[in-house]
Order: sequence, then structure tokens, then C-alpha cells
Amino acid sequence: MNKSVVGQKRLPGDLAIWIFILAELTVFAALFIVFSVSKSLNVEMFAEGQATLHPLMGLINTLSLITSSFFVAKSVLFASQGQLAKSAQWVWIGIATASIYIVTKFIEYQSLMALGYNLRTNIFYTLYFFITFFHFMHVLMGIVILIVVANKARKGGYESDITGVETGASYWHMVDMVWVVLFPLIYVIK
Amino acid sequence: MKFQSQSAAMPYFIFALALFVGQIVFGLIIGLQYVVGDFLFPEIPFNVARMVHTNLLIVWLLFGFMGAAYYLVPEEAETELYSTKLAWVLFWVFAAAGTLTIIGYLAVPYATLADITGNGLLPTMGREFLEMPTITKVGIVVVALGFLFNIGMTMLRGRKTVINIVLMTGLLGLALFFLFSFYNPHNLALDKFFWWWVVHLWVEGVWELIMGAILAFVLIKVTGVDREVIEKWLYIIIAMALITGIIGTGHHFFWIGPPEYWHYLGSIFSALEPIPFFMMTVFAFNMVSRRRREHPNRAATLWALGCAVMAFLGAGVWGFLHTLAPVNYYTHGTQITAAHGHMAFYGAYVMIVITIISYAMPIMRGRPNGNSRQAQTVEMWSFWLMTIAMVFITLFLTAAGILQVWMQRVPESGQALSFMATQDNIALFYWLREISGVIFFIGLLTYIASFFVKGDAVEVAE
Amino acid sequence: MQLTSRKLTGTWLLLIALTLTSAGLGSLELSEELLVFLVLLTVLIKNYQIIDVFMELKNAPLLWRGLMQCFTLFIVVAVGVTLII
Amino acid sequence: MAERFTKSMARNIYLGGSTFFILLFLGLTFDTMQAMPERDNRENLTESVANGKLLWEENNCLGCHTLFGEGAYFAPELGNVYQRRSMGNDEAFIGYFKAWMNAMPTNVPGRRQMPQFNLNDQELEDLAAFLKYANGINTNDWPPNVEG
Repeated sequence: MNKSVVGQKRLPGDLAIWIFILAELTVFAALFIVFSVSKSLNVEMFAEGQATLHPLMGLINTLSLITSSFFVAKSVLFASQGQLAKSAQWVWIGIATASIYIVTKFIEYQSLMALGYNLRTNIFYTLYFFITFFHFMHVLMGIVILIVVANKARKGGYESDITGVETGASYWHMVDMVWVVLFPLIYVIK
Repeated sequence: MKFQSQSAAMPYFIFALALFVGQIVFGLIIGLQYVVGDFLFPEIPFNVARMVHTNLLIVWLLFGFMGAAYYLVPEEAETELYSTKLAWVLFWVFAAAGTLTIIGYLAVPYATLADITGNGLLPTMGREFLEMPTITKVGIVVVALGFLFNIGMTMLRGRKTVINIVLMTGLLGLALFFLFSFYNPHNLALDKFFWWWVVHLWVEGVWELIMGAILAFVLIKVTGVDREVIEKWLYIIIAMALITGIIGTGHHFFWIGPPEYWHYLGSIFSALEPIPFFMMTVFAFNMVSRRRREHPNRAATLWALGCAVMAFLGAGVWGFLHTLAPVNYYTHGTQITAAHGHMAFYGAYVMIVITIISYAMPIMRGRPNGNSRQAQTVEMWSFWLMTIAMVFITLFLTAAGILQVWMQRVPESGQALSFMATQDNIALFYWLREISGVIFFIGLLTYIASFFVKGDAVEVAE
Repeated sequence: MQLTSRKLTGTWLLLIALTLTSAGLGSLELSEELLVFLVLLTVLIKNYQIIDVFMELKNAPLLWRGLMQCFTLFIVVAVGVTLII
Repeated sequence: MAERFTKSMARNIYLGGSTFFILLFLGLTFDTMQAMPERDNRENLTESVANGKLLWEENNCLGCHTLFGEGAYFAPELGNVYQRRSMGNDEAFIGYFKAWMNAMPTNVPGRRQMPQFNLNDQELEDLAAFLKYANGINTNDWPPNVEG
């Protein structure tokens, strides 16, 4: 059980993950700024490029990641109440929800590449493919982390201390946060 | 010294310093050739002296890393070295191979050396920093395998600390990436692409692990700060080094053939490369300010702090200065690159090797509390002489580089000055650099002299 | 203030609503500046909600909550400024 | 606060982070290799060019010159020397190149000296072919001007 006193300030999860999350956000910030600067330097190229994307798939992905994040947050809540079996269950549901993202992203890459677009087509596609793929790899990494957490929770690994669940969840929320910026930046603002 | 076998580091350190002296002598020669073009020509042409200068640097740093490993791995693992005899045999093999190679460079024309050593069978020579004959490269691999075996067995037998694991990973990576030096296709663009897998993934990848491990070891020893704290920092710093540094390789792919997207990837990730160096500086100062004891070897502490600062300046700031593709378009391959190279190598790798030598040598010589106060004073003088001289070398080369960019690179074809005309125009800075180099050499001699300064043994206030 | 299941669900619905809103904004014929401003506003609100509720940083030390909020704010403002210029 | 900064978490970040970026780097390398045939002028990589490259290496030309900005910074860039000296004419370039190589060293007092490498006619032609081939590699418009 988590014995935090009500009203006392505490940072959920391991401090190391927060340092890492800030580092990750720095990398993404750099990527986003490069994207928006390049966009204002190449207005037409970016408009043409964005027209070939699939905003609906982007929307589905946003919803799936937000919902998955929500389920994982629920799982932390259960863990903090000592209901570890339920906690693990919600982590699995979160992973299942995120797999929607993986499928849609895969379809979107497929359809773009079938049209002959790739990393080398022009600056827009370089940034589109790199940023989204970089994020895609983060989702995969997050899922691996969540699987580890769910397994450990199922085996009762967090009975005395739920820091591990919080750490995994915090990373997962960061992946969600990044997509929340990425979706409007790449898909919506034309 | 906790374990007798740690003294295997001694010959490595001594030989490293001897080669360091050689490196600087040749540095002075080529520095002078920049302004007095026919100096020592045709006996020692520039390309030969330059090759000796850079190869000695690499080889003496490798000797330093090996010495550091022989010293700290047994202490960390809390066991004797697996085989002291192997360490000595490999020392002589490596020292002989290195010396013969340098003699080869100086005694015969390079083409003759290539011919004698059978470069035609497996051509690997004549590429920057990897000029050594193929047979020497094979020798390096053999020595590295024996060394890794020796260190690895020691580690496996004893306590597995984070410092040992990180050091071992770094050394393994060093050996692994060196294998790319044997890949030399006729296709120039591919040759250059994979050449960077050796050079960049060494100095901005696995060498940083080695540096981090050595720095962490010395900081534990001189500050007495809890190992747990230092090890966590070490992990986070090297994680950042690899996260930024691996894709950061892209900043070398801008103008050698690979596609344009490397401009973006290389710029973004290498712009973040100063972060681990900055963290290292914060870390070193933080640990020293939280120290639990006043270690009597103040010189070693000074080197450790200086190393962190200079690595940040040289590798971090001076690297960032010209790493963005639009800037690099103009600065690539000018004296700005040379400025960065000098300060980065000195700050990160020369100073870390001197740090461990400064810490370990007195102990191996039976002075557990460091050298006498008089000797330490001399050593600290050498620190300031070399470091300030290096700062000036860097500044003068940067000034030369900026002028070079301005005259030779920025104007349109037809209006730009030719390379040689530009060189004539910036000769003043080359003279100033040479003078700074002489001061650096004096600093180095002062450092060597500090080993021979006697004086009263340092008492420790418990 | 203890986190409750109800609070989580409420935040989730808010995030969904804001996502749909921002997607809808893209299909309206707004001026570029207004679109950028409105969309980035939804992004900022969403990320602050994620930080406070999902990440549970509302009750965390000020340093960490502040760092995360500043980072988000920085990204949004930097993107906004570079897009509009 | 610091007590919940665990070493195992720091280690996981290191291992996870570096694996992640190594995979990404390998993926990008794979993509680059797909792109190279259109960029690296491999269709002009003849036997003579290959021999020229070997001569380039075995005489340590990079010890003074740069090639695509890499090497020593003591003597001019040679990645674009074909463009700088040929006027678009192969014969002219080879003629110029042979005359230059055979005139070395200049022995002008105080000036930088290029050694005499004693290459025969065929070798000089191979080396010239190598420099022409290098000039044909797509370097993203580097150097900024003909001076290199």
C-alpha cells in the first residue's frame, strides 16, 4: 500500500523517469520547432504534403492514445488502493487500446509509401516520417514497459510499493502528451 | 593500492605519457610548417608529421584507457587481475607495434610502407586517423581481444559494479567499432560513411562511456560521496550521451554523399549533444561540493573538475558552434573544425587520462595520500599552463577559421580567395597558435617534471 | 485533494471533447492566425490536464509540476510563434 | 526526494534508451543505403577509379588535403578539384594534373611543399580519374564555391 500522507507533496514514480521525460520532451521540442520553422519556410510544399495525410487516422490515433492513457491512469488509481489484479487488468486494456494506434499508423504508412512517398521525398516527408516514426517507436517502447509492469503487478510485485506502476504510467502519459502536440501540428494546422 | 596486480597499469601510464610528449613535439612541427612551409622538408613532410601527431594521440589515449582499466577494474571488482603476465605481454606487444609503426612512418615514404606491409592484400591505409598499416590494425585487434579477455575475466570473478560494467561496455564498443576500419570499399561515399562508424561512434559514443566511468571512479575516491549516488548519475549521463550521440553521427553525413535528411537529423541530435557534457560538469562540481572528506590529492581533484569543464567547452560548446547544417555548410573542413578538435580531445580525453594518472600514479608509487605538497603545486602549475594554452590555441584557430570562412567560403565563385591565398592572410593566427603550443609544451614538461619533485609526504587530517 | 475515478473519467471526456473540437476547427474556414491560436490553446489545456490529473503532478512538488508546465508552454509558444511568423 | 531515484531505473533508461537509438540508427542506415545508388556516382566507378583511390590512400594525400572537407587542412580541397581545374574538359584536366604532379616540389623557400610521389603516367591518369569520379558524388551542393 502506498502510505503517502494526504496533503503531502510527492512526485509519483521514480525521479529518474522524470529526468528522462524532460530529456525526451527536449528532443521532441526540437523536432516540433524544426517542423514549424520548415513549414513557414516552405508553405506550399507543406500544404501539398499535408493534403496527402489522413486526418481521420490521425484523429483515431489521438483518441486511442488519450483513452489508453486514461485506462493506465485508472490502473494507477487501483494500484494505490491496493487492488493489484484490477490494476494489471487495466494496464492490459490500455495496451489493447494503444494497439489501435499501431494498426492505424501502419495502414497510414503503407498507403503513403504505396504512393511513393518516403523519408527522402522532400523536407516535409522527411520530417513527417521521422517525427511520427520516432513517436511510433516510443509507443512501442511504452507498450514494452507497460507489459513488464502488468506482469509484475499480476505476480504481486507492487504490494509494498507502487512506484514501478507510477513510473511506467508517467512514461506512457508523456508519449500521449507528445502526440497531443503532434496531431494538430502535423495534421490539423494547414 | 588495494591489489598488487593493479600495478600493471604503471607501464601503460608511463608509456602513454612518453607518447604524449612525442605527440606534442610533432604538433609543434606541423604548427610551424603551417607558417614556415618548407620546415624539415623533404625529411618530414607535413602529411607524415600530421599522421604521427594524430596517431600518437589515439595510441597514447588507448594506452591510458588500458592503464585506467588495469588499475580500476581490480579495485572495483575487489579481486586481483586475472593475469598480470598477460597484461605485461600485451603491453610489450602493443608498445612494440606502436613504436615500429611510428618508425615506419618516419623512416620510409608512406607508399613504401604500404608496399612492405602488404596493403594491396587488404587495403585499409591512408584514411584519416586510420593510417596505420593493416598488419598494425590486426595487431590492435589482437591486443584488444587479449585485454578485454583479461579485464572481462577479472570482472566476472569479482564484484560487478556499475563503473566496471560501464567501462567494460565502452571498451567492448571501442573494439567492436574498430572493426569497421577493415571495411574499405572502392565506393568513396560508402567508405566515408562507415569510416565515421569508427571515428564518430568512438569519440562521441563509446569513449564517453569510458570517460564517464573513469571520472565516476575518481570522484568516488576523492570525494567519498556515496557510490549509489554517483552510479545513478553515471547511468543518466551516459544514457544521454548515447541518445544524442548515436543519431548525432548524422552531422558527419551532411556533405559526403548521404541523403539530405541527415541535415535535419544530424543538426537536431547533435545540437543536444552538449547536454550530457553539461550534466557531467554539474555532476562533478556537485559531487565535489558534497564531499565527505578532503582528499589530500588535490591535484587529482583539480584535473577531474577541469576535465568536466573543458570537455563541456571543447566538445559541447565548440561542437555546437558549427554543428547545425546551415552553419556547417560554410565551416566544414576549416580551421574551426581544427579548433573544436583540439579542445574537445584535450578536454574530454587527454584530461581524463591525466586525471586517472594523477590519482593512481602516486598510489602505485607508494604514496597513498598523493604526492608531496611541492609536487602537487608543480602539477597544478602544469594544469593551468596546459589548459590555458589550449584555450588560446582554440581561440586562435577559431579566429583563423572565421576569417577563412569569410574570405574563402562565403563569397561567390570567382570572388572568393583561393585556399592558399587565404592561408597567407591568416598566417598571424597560426604564429599565435604556435606560440600557445610552445607554452602547452612547457606545461607538459612541467607535468612530467612534477613526477620527479620530492618533498614531504602529505599527512592526512582524519 | 485525492484523485478519484470520477475525476479521471471527467478529464478523459474533456480531452476527447477538446480533441474533436480541434479536429473540427481544422475544417472551418478560419484565418491562419486564429486557427493556430485556437488549436494550440486546446493543446495547452489538454497537456495541462494530462500533467495535473493523469500524471498526478497536481500534488507533486512545485518544481516538477512547474518544469512540466513550462516545457509544455514553451513548446506550444515556440511552435505558435514560428508558425505565424 | 533523491531516495526514490533508483539505480535500477537509471540503468533501465540507459539500456532502453541506447537500444532504442541503435535500432533507429540502423534503420536510418538501411534507408541511406537504399538512397546511395542514385547519389554516389557508382556507375562511373571503373577499375581505373578504384586504382586511383588506392593510390590516393597509399600516398596519404589526406595527410595534407581534404576530400569533401575531411582530412588535414593544410592544402586545398580536392573533392571538387576536377570542377576547379578542368573547364569541363577531361584532356585539359589530365594534362594539368600531370604537369602539376611532375613539377612538385616547387622548392620555393618558406612555402608549403608538396612531395614528389614519382607516379608513372598510368598512375597519374588513374588518380585523375578518381578525382573526377569523386567530383561526381552528390554532396548536397558542398562546397559553397569552386575554391572548396
